[in-house]
Amino acid sequence: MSLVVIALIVWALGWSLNRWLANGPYAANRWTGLCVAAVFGATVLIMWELIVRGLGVPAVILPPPSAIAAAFASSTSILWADFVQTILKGGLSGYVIGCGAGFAVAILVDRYDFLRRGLLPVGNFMSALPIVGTAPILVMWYGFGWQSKAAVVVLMVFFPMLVNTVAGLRDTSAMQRDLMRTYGAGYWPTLIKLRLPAAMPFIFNGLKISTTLALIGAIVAEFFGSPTVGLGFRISTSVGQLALDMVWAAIVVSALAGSAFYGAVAAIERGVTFWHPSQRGQ
Amino acid sequence: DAHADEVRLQLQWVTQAQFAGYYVALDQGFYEEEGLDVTILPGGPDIAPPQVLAGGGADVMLNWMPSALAARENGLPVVNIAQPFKTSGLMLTCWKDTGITGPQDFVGRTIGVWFFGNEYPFLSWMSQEGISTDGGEDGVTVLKQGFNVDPLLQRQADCISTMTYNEYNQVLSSGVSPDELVTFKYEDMGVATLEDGMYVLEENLADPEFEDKMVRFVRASMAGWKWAEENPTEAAMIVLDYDETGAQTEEHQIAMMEEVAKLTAGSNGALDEADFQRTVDTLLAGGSDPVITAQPEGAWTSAITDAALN
Amino acid sequence: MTDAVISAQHLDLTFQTGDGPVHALRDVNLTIDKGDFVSFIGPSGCGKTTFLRCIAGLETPTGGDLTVNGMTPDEARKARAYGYVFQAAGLYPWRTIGGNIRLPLEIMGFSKADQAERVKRVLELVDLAGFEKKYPWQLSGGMQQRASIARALAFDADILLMDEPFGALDEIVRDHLNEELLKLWARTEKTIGFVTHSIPEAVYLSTKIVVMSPRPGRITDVIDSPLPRERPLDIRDTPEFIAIAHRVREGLRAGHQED
Amino acid sequence: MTDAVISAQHLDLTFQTGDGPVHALRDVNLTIDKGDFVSFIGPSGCGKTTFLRCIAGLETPTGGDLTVNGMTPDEARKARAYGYVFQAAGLYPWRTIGGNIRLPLEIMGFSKADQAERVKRVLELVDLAGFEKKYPWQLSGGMQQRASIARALAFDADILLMDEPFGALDEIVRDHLNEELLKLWARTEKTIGFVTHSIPEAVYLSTKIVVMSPRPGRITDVIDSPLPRERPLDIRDTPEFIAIAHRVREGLRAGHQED
Amino acid sequence: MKGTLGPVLTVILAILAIWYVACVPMNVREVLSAAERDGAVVTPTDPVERRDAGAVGLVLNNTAHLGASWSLDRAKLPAPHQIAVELWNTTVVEEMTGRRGIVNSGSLSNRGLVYHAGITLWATVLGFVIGTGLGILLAVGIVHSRTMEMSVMPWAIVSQTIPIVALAPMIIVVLYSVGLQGMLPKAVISAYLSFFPVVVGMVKGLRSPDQSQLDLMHTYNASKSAVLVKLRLPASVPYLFASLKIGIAASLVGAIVGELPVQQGGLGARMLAGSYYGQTSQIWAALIAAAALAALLVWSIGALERRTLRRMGVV
Ligand SMILES: Nc1ncnc2c1ncn2[C@@H]1O[C@H](COP(=O)(O)OP(=O)(O)OP(=O)(O)O)[C@@H](O)[C@H]1O
Ligand SMILES: Nc1ncnc2c1ncn2[C@@H]1O[C@H](COP(=O)(O)OP(=O)(O)OP(=O)(O)O)[C@@H](O)[C@H]1O
Ligand SMILES: Cc1ncc(C[n+]2csc(CCO)c2C)c(N)n1
Ligand SMILES: [Mg+2]
Ligand SMILES: [Mg+2]
Repeated sequence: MSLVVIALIVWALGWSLNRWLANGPYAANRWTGLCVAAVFGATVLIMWELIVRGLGVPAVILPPPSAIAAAFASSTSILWADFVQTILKGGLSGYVIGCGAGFAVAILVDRYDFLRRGLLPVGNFMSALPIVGTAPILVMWYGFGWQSKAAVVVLMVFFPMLVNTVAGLRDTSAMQRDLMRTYGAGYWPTLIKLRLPAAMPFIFNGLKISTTLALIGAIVAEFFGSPTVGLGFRISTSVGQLALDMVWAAIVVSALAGSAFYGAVAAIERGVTFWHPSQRGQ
Repeated sequence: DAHADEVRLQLQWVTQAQFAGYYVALDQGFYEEEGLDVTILPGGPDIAPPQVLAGGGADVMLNWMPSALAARENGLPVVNIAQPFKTSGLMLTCWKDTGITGPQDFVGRTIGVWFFGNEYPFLSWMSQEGISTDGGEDGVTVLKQGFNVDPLLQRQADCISTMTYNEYNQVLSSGVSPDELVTFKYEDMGVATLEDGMYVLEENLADPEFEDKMVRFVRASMAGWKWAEENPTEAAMIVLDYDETGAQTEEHQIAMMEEVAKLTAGSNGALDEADFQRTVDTLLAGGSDPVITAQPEGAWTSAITDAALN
Repeated sequence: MTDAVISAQHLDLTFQTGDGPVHALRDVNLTIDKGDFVSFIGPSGCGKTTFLRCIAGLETPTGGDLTVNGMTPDEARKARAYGYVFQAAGLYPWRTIGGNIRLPLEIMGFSKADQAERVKRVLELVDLAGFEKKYPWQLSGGMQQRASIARALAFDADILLMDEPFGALDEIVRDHLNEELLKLWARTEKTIGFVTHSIPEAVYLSTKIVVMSPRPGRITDVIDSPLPRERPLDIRDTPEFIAIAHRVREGLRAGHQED
Repeated sequence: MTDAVISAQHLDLTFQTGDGPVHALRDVNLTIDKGDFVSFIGPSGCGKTTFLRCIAGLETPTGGDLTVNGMTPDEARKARAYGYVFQAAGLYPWRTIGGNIRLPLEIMGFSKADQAERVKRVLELVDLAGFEKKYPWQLSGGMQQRASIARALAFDADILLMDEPFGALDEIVRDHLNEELLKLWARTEKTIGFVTHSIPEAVYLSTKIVVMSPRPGRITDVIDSPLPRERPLDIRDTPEFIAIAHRVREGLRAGHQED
Repeated sequence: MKGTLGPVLTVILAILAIWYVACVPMNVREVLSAAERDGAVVTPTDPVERRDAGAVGLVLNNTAHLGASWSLDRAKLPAPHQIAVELWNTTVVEEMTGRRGIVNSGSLSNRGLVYHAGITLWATVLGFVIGTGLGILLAVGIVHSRTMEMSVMPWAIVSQTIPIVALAPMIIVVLYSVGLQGMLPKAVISAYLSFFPVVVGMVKGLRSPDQSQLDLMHTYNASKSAVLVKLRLPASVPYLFASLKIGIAASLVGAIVGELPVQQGGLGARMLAGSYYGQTSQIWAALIAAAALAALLVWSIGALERRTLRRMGVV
């Protein structure tokens, strides 16, 4: 019980430190944001550790962070193989194919208004198909390997990408389009010189949403059949073996990979859409 | 009545005739007669009964012994209090046209296996046969099999795990004739492990009140099983009544009940020490990567069944 | 009418909208000669923009005749007969100032060398040499507007159409740009169509002031300016200037009172 | 200085920004008497808005003294000493015109009956009676701006601060609103601080014109207008008017040339 | 809305046509195996060879034996009409004639989709309400406290990379252990999924008033709560609804995911049962029911949005 009290004290300390950081003299510093988030994260971890120990929560229900860290450290090679299988093979290839297809179809849909009016509502309906239903079907179609995971990811990211790109391609002001018309510019110059650049913020929005979807899709699809490697396989098998520390280690891998993936796309976005007001602010 | 003792039973799979005994006991009032108010919690994919037990979500769970013993080694002291299933229903089912005739032919093949704590019998078997399961050229490629027999039908695997009472029937009912298949029952291969035992937490057993409750529970459950063996059709219908998903079919459940009856037939609920030892030996024989590393102590008790059955 | 660069006869335009038709232009007759600087002034919604867009071939009249350089406006547009400057600078933010000015040149297929040369020349013309590599948002509003004029000048069309190009700028900057625009006009001898809300601006710049009134949009007065072509800024305090301004204001007020 | 409603002495304000400090106001000295109509004019970025915001207690000066009704600006703000009108009407689109005018009254805790009475009165004052139930988007820009003035008048502060209230409107509507504003000022005898970009507007409205220049923002000229309080619109064509306008323009130009 | 009906119908017809055609190669191996069992001679005769042969090649070599492509029981890809029949049977027919149908038993049949859609719907709505409520509260906190924003916001983003869907079974077991059963565990997963879009949208919405709108409040010396009630909340309504539409769809996914491990009814359980018994048309029917439910929910939010915005006068 005393551990729980300590946990509450840690919380109070962490929070007041953050208050000071966020509102004090260093508030404007670039690194303060990172610090505050790190302090918050550390506080939560310490509290977790203390409360789990203090209340004697069984390790098969919720292991303490120290045990998770230990499991992570001692199984790096297994987790690396899982990472390669799920994220690189399943997730990334699906992401590339799905986003690419979404983009290409968006261009088509944008070109032919008939398609836009016909495809978008139907696509909207189909995007509501939950993956937990489609994943078993795709595993049946594409086998147990990473291909079926990629297929699930393709299905998940296709529509967000399509919708965002279509919205982006239409996000030019009448004046910007008229300017092109005063030059007597046809479809392709207008697309390449105006609409695509203008669509970039939307396209990247789609790409960013798709990162987390890709990750989740690839992992969840492994629940419906997989080879004996992969983050989803690891999570589900380790739950069955009551190796909860390993489950959480796999979750950490997925969170790290997801954050890195998201961060990478966001970094590219900053490079490509440097001109957009939302990027200029920072 | 209001004074009935509550017992929550965690199944290890969805409501089906595999668990007919318990539903019959519930439906026919056997539990009530013992003064028990029993709640049956259906399981499902990725629900780990030991975890539910550990979290206090259930009082008794059904589990395969390899999984239970592994949980014990992982620091969750579960104890077998009764073993209604005498015989193992687990087998590998292969296409005959792949040319597989025995375990020696598995090398280079793709085999579907249930994981989630159910992989231990297969891994033990393979290591006894000296076949690697790491997917190399000289070993078998293992797939984490989903919940159905599609991998076999789609020929994504050469062999898959099936239960005599369930998945095998599903293969047949999809139009495949038994002649097209080769089956390897773990029972016949000498690597059978005990399935569907009742387990409780060791610490709970220390409480005489709990122990008494379990005695009554096991007694009523076994009565349910015997009733089910004698009236398979009615038992199947009872199971159907309790199936909330409405997914089960009459025909399939009756067939399942008939097969399950064969597995429970040899048991009055008491665990046969020889069966236990055979299971443990199989698991210990796991070669480089045994499922359990030491002879388990106190992993089962006859106290409950002794009290229940006299 | 030998010199008529733009000629409108009985021009009519009705927009079909959800709330029924909007009669934006009615029976508009106007001739603009080569080298003219014509301002269009009128209250909001009187059809100034619409008329300019008709000339540019961006809007199709529903009645009457309109020729630009003797062609239909659409042909003229495809022949790249004019440069168009919008109210807001409307520079593409992902392109540098240089890149923005290069945009029409790329589309029209000028050679790389020619492009560079023209960009340099028009940047000097609008006094923005040295800003080629900057992005639009790094420049003040006035500089952006100059860049957009440069963009319209880069491919050397004979006609320059400007729709309230200085509407968003403050008076001082506006004065300055007006002066510059006059110089540029003198140097290049282009024909300019210029939409504005500001009476002093219209009077200061134009050789011809077209006063319009709304609902439906039509021309109520066309004033040929007696002011000399050479105009220092303080010409605005002269009686001639004030007299013209007065006439314009009266014309506007008359149009306004009707509704 | 008995009547000074607003008094600034050696006012200084420096913003700390990412790109280093911006000196927005330097050594600003000004006294505004009760009943004055004071216009602030100057090029973009000269600190007009900043000065008005200082008076309103929305910005804190980094040096010098500033009193409003003898209090600090912040005290004056809390005492609800002034009404503030922003450049855009800034009506809340989810409230009707009446609801928008009621907003300050709700916040300041006026009784329901009092609220209704005041809304009615100010709507009449700005000539919008009958529009209470309309939503802002159902009104023209000029009407919206009048509503926003009504909102600032509703709680009857003695001071009215207006930051380019008519900047977004066209000249004719603007003329009209200027006339109305003068009448309102005459009727209510409020003290008005008014920011504008337009020389004619400043000259037409004010009893005192404050000319400012940028980098750092300071006052370069304060002109006490000799024009009578009663001003028809065509006073703008009189020589006195033109003379003042000229002086203002020169003041502005001087400030501009420096940089 | 105007002018979409024609194109939508066209697209649907095109999809159906492609679907029917696709059934042939997708199902060709099962079709040929069945034909072979019935005594037909198919090429190649060896099923292992067939496994490795291309589907199109098989179709072309066995054109005479493809009749069963659209009527297989365990089709890899069931034909649209098979799904339609399944939908019809598990809704209308089951309720009208089934032993447990509403006609014979007075309550909805657990073999019918309506019953399961209902179960899923309630968990969805409950989770959605919880998630939305918490999301709005957190957004209000974030907007008012810099500390909260800087501490919580980055982790809220990281939390979205955790495959919560994969953890659903564990979460449910953990909730079991604190005594939560039935609808609530599903609702918790729903809430988790719908929470994030609401936070993001509401933070944006609560911050959407521009400086002059805030300054106006400041000139009235308005309290924080007055600013929240009279300015920030009304201004955030359009953002809220945009997030709610995403949130309710996410909520539905959460409920379905929560139903997988606990086979106690709901569309999720239905899908899994379909998969478990190889009843592909049952999966498809449940999938379509889920998508229709999602469409209905999003539409309802949209209708609510239109009504609210109209009441607020914002067109
Ligand atoms: N694309 C359009 N569809 C329907 N109505 C239009 C369209 N464009 C303009 N209008 C209407 O036509 C009339 C004239 O518009 P126009 O933009 O030409 O006015 P303007 O004189 O340029 O006004 P402003 O000074 O405000 O720019 C207005 O009533 C306007 O609402
Ligand atoms: N909050 C702020 N932070 C930093 N700099 C500011 C801030 N507000 C204004 N400034 C700077 O202070 C100077 C004066 O700005 P201010 O808005 O008062 O000018 P203004 O005269 O109102 O201009 P405009 O006519 O364009 O409205 C400008 O250089 C502006 O960029
Ligand atoms: C995820 C998961 N996969 C397999 C099993 C193994 N299993 C134990 S009993 C049973 C039913 C057989 O008809 C099955 C499949 C499980 N429990 N959970
Ligand atoms: Mg216009
Ligand atoms: Mg300003």
